[in-house]
Amino acid sequence: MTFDILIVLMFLGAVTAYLVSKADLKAGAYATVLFSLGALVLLLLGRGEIGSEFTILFMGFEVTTIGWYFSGVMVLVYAMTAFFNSYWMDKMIYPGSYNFLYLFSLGGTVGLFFAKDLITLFIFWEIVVWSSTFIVPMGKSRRAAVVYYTISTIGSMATLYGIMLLHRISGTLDIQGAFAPLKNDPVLATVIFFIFIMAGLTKIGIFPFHIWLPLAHGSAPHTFSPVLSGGLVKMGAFIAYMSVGILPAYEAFKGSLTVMGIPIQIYALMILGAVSIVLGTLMAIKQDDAKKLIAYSSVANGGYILIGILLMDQLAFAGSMMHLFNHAIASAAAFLAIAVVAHRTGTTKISELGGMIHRMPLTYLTYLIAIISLAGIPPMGGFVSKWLIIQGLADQGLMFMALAAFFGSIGSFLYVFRPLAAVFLGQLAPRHEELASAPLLMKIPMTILMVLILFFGVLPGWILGIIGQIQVAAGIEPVMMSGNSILAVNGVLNTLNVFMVFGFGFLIALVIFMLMQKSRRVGLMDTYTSAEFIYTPELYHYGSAFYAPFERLYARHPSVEDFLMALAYKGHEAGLMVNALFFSHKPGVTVFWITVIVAVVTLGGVGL
Amino acid sequence: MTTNSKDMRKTWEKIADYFRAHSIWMKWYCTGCGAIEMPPTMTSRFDMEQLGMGPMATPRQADVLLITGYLSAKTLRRVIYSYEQMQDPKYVVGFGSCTLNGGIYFDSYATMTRLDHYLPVDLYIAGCMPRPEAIMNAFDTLIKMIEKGEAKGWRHYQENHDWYRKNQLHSLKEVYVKDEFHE
Amino acid sequence: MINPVLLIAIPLLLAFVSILYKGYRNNLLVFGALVNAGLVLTLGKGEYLIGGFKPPFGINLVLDDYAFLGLLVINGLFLLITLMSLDKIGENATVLLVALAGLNGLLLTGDLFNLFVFLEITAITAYILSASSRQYQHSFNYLVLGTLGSGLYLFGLILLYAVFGSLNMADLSLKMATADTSQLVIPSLLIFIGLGVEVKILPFNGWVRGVYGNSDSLVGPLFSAVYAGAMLLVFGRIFAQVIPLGAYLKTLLLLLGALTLIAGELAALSKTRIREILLYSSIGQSGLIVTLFLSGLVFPAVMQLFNNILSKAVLFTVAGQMADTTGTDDAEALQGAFARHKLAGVAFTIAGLSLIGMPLFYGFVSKINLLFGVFSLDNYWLPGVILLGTVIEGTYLIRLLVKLWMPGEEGLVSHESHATKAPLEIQRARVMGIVVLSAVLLVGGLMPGMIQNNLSESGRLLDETTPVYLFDLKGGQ
Amino acid sequence: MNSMNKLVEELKGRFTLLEVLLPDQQQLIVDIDQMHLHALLSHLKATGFRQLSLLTAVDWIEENTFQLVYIVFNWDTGIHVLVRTKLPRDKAVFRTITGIYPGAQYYERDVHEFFGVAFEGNVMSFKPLFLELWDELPPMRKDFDPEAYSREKFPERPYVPQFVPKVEVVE
Amino acid sequence: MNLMNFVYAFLLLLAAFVFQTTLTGINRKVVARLQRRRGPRFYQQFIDIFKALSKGSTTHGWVFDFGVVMALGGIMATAIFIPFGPLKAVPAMDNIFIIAYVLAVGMLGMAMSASGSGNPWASIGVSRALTNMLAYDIPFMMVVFGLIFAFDTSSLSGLAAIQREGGFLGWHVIRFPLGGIVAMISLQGMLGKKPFDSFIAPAEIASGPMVEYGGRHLGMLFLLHEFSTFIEVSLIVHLFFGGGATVAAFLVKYALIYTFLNIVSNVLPRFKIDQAVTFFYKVPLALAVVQTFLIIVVGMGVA
Repeated sequence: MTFDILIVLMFLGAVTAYLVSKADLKAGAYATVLFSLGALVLLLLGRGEIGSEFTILFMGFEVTTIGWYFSGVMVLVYAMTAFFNSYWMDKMIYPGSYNFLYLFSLGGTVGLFFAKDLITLFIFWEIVVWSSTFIVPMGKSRRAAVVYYTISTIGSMATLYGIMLLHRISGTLDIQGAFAPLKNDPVLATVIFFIFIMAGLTKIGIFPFHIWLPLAHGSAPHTFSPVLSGGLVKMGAFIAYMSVGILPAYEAFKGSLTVMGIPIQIYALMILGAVSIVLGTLMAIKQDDAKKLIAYSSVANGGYILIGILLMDQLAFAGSMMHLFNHAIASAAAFLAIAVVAHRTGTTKISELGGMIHRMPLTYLTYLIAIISLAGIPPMGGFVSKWLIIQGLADQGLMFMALAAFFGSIGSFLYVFRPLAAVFLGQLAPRHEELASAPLLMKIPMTILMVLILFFGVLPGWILGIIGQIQVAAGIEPVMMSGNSILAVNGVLNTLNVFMVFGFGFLIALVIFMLMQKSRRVGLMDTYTSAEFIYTPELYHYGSAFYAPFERLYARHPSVEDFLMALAYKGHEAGLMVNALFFSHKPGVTVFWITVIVAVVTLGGVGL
Repeated sequence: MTTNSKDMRKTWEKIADYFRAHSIWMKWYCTGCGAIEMPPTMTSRFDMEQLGMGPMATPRQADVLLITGYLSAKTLRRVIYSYEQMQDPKYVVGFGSCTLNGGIYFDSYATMTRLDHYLPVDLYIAGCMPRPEAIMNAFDTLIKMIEKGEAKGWRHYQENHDWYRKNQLHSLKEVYVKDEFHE
Repeated sequence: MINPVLLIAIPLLLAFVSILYKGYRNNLLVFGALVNAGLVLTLGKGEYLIGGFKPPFGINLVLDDYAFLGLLVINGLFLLITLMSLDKIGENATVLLVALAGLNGLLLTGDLFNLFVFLEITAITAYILSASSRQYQHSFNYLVLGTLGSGLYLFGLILLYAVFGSLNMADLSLKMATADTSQLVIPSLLIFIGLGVEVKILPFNGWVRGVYGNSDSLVGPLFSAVYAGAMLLVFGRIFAQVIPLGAYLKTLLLLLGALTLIAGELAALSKTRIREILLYSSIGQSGLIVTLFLSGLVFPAVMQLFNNILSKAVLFTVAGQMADTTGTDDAEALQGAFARHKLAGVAFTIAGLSLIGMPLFYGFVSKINLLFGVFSLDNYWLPGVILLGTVIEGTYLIRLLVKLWMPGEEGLVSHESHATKAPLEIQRARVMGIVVLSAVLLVGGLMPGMIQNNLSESGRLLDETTPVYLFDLKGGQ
Repeated sequence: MNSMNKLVEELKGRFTLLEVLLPDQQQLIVDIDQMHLHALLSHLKATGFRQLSLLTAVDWIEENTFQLVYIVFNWDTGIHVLVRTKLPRDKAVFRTITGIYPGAQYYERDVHEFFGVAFEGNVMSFKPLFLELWDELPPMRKDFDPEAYSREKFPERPYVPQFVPKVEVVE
Repeated sequence: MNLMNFVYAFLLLLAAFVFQTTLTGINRKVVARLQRRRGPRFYQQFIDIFKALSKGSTTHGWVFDFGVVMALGGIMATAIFIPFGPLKAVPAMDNIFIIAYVLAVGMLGMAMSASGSGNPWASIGVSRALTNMLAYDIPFMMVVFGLIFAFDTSSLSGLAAIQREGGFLGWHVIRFPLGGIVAMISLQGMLGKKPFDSFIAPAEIASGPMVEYGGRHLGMLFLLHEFSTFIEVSLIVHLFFGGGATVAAFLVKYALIYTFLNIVSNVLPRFKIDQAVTFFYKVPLALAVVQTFLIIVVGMGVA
């Protein structure tokens, strides 16, 4: 019962937020906070009603565990980011409609995960697409919104074609029922598999369709990028799950050629996932804008999630499901930290910032814990999910996927560290001397996210329990947990032990540190400069071209972006050609074409 | 160098001094012609590493500052800046007659004539430039001094810092200068 | 029962009266439109004879669900558009009245030759109205092509009459069903070309760019919504009910329609002037509707038609108004125009999104319906083309909407100060008009069942066998 | 040797040279009045003396003059020409030659710092080059006594005999 | 994880520290003898560490201190996971991936505090260290991945036990020679030994990340270096040289490998960082991929 209230509440919330912000903008922003928190509470309360069905207007819904999990992640990200809206009210051109669209897209995402039939799924999918399309341009670039919309609509139209084809074959639109008959028809299953997953690929930002991610996340309003990268990317994962979990991919492709034990169709997509990991990492290392950097890291992590979901086995699937959650809160926390920096200094360019830790220590801590989880370093959550994915890969012996996974995880140390060193540490420029730290309302979500990342890093039991239920529902054996250690085929991970041992080590180091004399506090400029006297902190901060020697190695890399832009321009030229051929202002041209048509029909029509 | 007979150091200090004596890292600031004497003392014939000594890249990590030659005003400013960047129990060893009394440049308008006027020098090595044997002997003496706790130049610098500072300003007008190349 | 011929007679009568009393022209026009709109609601279905002659010889008016639906929308739109742009009418009131008569005639007539007469009447009023934009070269171009088209239509008509001896649609459809299709190739092709010109099928729509491109806020919506709607409905009646097409000719015409769709969308992609984008979009949409009629999916075609003309009415009104007041309709120059006209902007956005087929709007319901229909015919390439068309259409419309809403160069956060300084103002009446239209679209999208139910008996359009997807959306039918 | 003679003849023809010396095979010393110096230097540059090897000054305190010495070198013929001119010592002002030899900028700065000769037209020449915070007389002038400066600025170590270690003589 | 484990852990740390530091001292003597000079006393390394710890030091803020403590804590935690020959301080926690990633905690801690010192040389050093890690870690992980797939266990002691069954011939360095070579080269990179130590180049960037550490911080970093050497070398010993049936056997193998590597590193010049990356992505990566391919697809050497 609570879930239809939830969805309706969201859309009503959107309208009320709009009306309230008519009166006072700040109040409107706080309304978004209230409604998203309300949604979170409703979701947690409705935990027991998994399996119930309900309908709104003309759309049918069904609450499944995976739907509940996905919408839980989504609403959490929305709720945490909503706290930041009130600070951007004066910086946006249409703040009232921003609040409206914010809650509107939240309603869309939640509805999507509970859809019972494919048309409802598609309706809510499109709602999210067009509502987020109108938020992105409120940021720095209009082109980003158009590219974002084009690629999303390519994906969703392909999926719509898939839905219609499914309906034509199986006669029903119900999600569970529609995919059933594909089991014994591999050729058709392959076609539908590739068409239906398109929307997922475009939303996760897998290799050929990733170009919108840096554009949209990089230039969206600072308070919407966390939602874009933390939340909306997960919708794609839901579609990817549907096209592998609900569509019986593994049974349908039993007959087809297998590579390393994986059907060729699924392996092809896994290669795309691997390529997007490598590409995302390499491009992220290069970026100078912190937000673009984290956007590319979302591409890389999207690759992890896709590979995990496609494997549909005990470990990698559980790993990707948990990585979904970890990446959502970690990249949301990272984006929020960057948003605080942008709120205070007005820029997110890494080379223009430095020494932020001295002005906003809590933001620094949030960013530190977020990137530890993003990079998959214990004791944070990211480590558990990456460990599971790698164990899954090792179990099946997929070496090339493993190569990309290793490159991605080690590479992530590089690109997560770049903003840490160049934005938060290093020299503080005089112009940033008197910056205030993060306002109170921003501190709340950051602390909550920090606690969550740390908690689920040390005690992932609760999350893995839910994921186990999802796996049982999807028909694969769930990931085993005994006490607090996760049992994988070839290894055991006890996150509590890891944390305790890490604490023990930290304790010994602290004792060693405390034993010695107190050390003398020295200013940041008093460092070894081979005895030269330097007085300008800005020049003395190493922020730009952080990995120059490494970037030089792949400076001239082929970019799919130019290829797709060229393709778009070809469309533009085709339009001009059509214009020239048929729409000249001389009637003679039209007469000429009439004679051609008549000739074609009469001569050709003889045989009719 | 006054040697006080009774030993006021605590036992812990004694142990620490034993370690400090047998592992001295040097910041060899090649200020003058003496620097060329350092390689022979490090390489196979004399090998100062057997005394536990080795070169270190930055003053932060170093214990002993070797002034290996004449000091012009500009160089002295940098030497003082480096000296202050070194960590406590630090020692200074002056090589050659230029650090003692200005050597052959005693009458130059730019060269210092008495190093310990500006920095607390624990040990001077006479010679224009001392050969590796003399340097090894000096290091041996330095080790014995540290062991006995006599190398307290750094404490002397801390206690009458203003005296040293007055002398430095008298000769150099300013220690921390701004030069056009770093604006 | 009131005879529907009044729908044609009253406007003609008022037209002549308005010539006599020049002062009251506009009031007469409004009165005529009001009467027509009111009259349509009271009509009963059935067949009406004119002058007492039996059908095969005399002319009869057929008022079935299809015609009723058409009349309702066309008259409603005509009334709304005239009310919106009263200040732009000038001395065209009489012409508009005649046009109203012609349009109603087109939808009602059951006789092909009578259809030709009304076609000529409407075409003439169109030529006169297109001249109001002072671009006489385009009007001349439109005149030449229009007459050529109706000439070919007449020629096709003559061939039919020579072969079957009758011009009554119902009678002809019975005879044609049994006739040898090879005989029908030439006449059906000629009729297709004749109507193709008016219905803006690709090779025959050379005139569209000039006429639509320079229309003001009265002529624009009138042409793109009312005229286009009527012509498409006539096309639908002939090619879905009357003329059975041979397999070869049908695929060729389908290809032509699909080509129109893709060409229209691509051309729109390459344009920056708002009205040019919209005119190519309407070409693309009419290509889509023609293919649906040709493949026999009448009900989805009609739904898509209404979606198209309702949104085009809104879009062209706003575009025309922009061009009239600011002198330019280039999207770049008008960036951020909606910053100060939020209500008009919202209506424009709703119309645009409905045109693309976004959920919560009527366009979505019609898109899903037509896709179901096309898939039911086991035709797998056409939906591909349609969806590709939707993608392209979505791109350029979103690009236009984003440009008009959020001003500012790349790399700068968009702000009101970057908005265009052009003196754009949209009158109260127009804003009310487009808000009503967009409300219809929004309601149609939210409650598709409601529209379906009261039109349900019209769902059995033209009593032909193709299953109509009433698509009550309750989890699929 | 003939190229040297040709050069000397040519220079004599063009300019009124105060003195011409041939101290070595490939070297030529030319004295000229300060007014014609620039003309001579630009002529030499045009005829292949591309490099200005040195610009320095000599302090003739008795004659109360500064003598500026320009050494230019011709890479093709390998000939050094040493152009000298005299300046009054008390108001030592001269025009810069950076127009002819851009490289002279730092030489002029050096000469200004150590001798006090001002070079108009080369704004850089008034900035300090080597000596930091120097506010005494330019040190290279003969009327500056470095030893006195050193004794005043840098305190001496008093010479105390006991500093000499007693050496026991061992039979 | 009861109290006894913590006591074992502390003893393991102590043993590792003492053993590794003496070994370093001996190696400094070996290197000296290579250069035909006497070289320091074998316990010189102890003296150096305790001297550094006894000195005072300067700090640049709380992140500078916190980073060093976190780094040393992380590295000590990793060392606790490593089985000391047959003895394991913490049961069932010697999973290779856990060790690889907990090692990263130490690296991140040091990198964070180095950048926190404000000295650009430290940041340059750190960026080189991370690039270096990206270079040497990928081939190593590939080979390890092959081993895990082959023997279905990713625990060090498990793999060591499997090798010991076949006696000397059972060692992975014999059964998977290519993997052994790659591991040795990657170990060279891990330890930051001569060819791949561009990130602590004394002359070029004033010893990179270590530029601002003096006295106590420097002492802790020396400890960190000792422990990380212990971790990395014992990782290779367990994976490729059959671990240790007894502690003595383990320590002997460990000493031999470490000294061999030290000798090799002393005759090699120093790579520029992009040369190191291109080197690692040419030969070792190719070898690793071939080796893994052989293991997984062909199954050679696994039987």
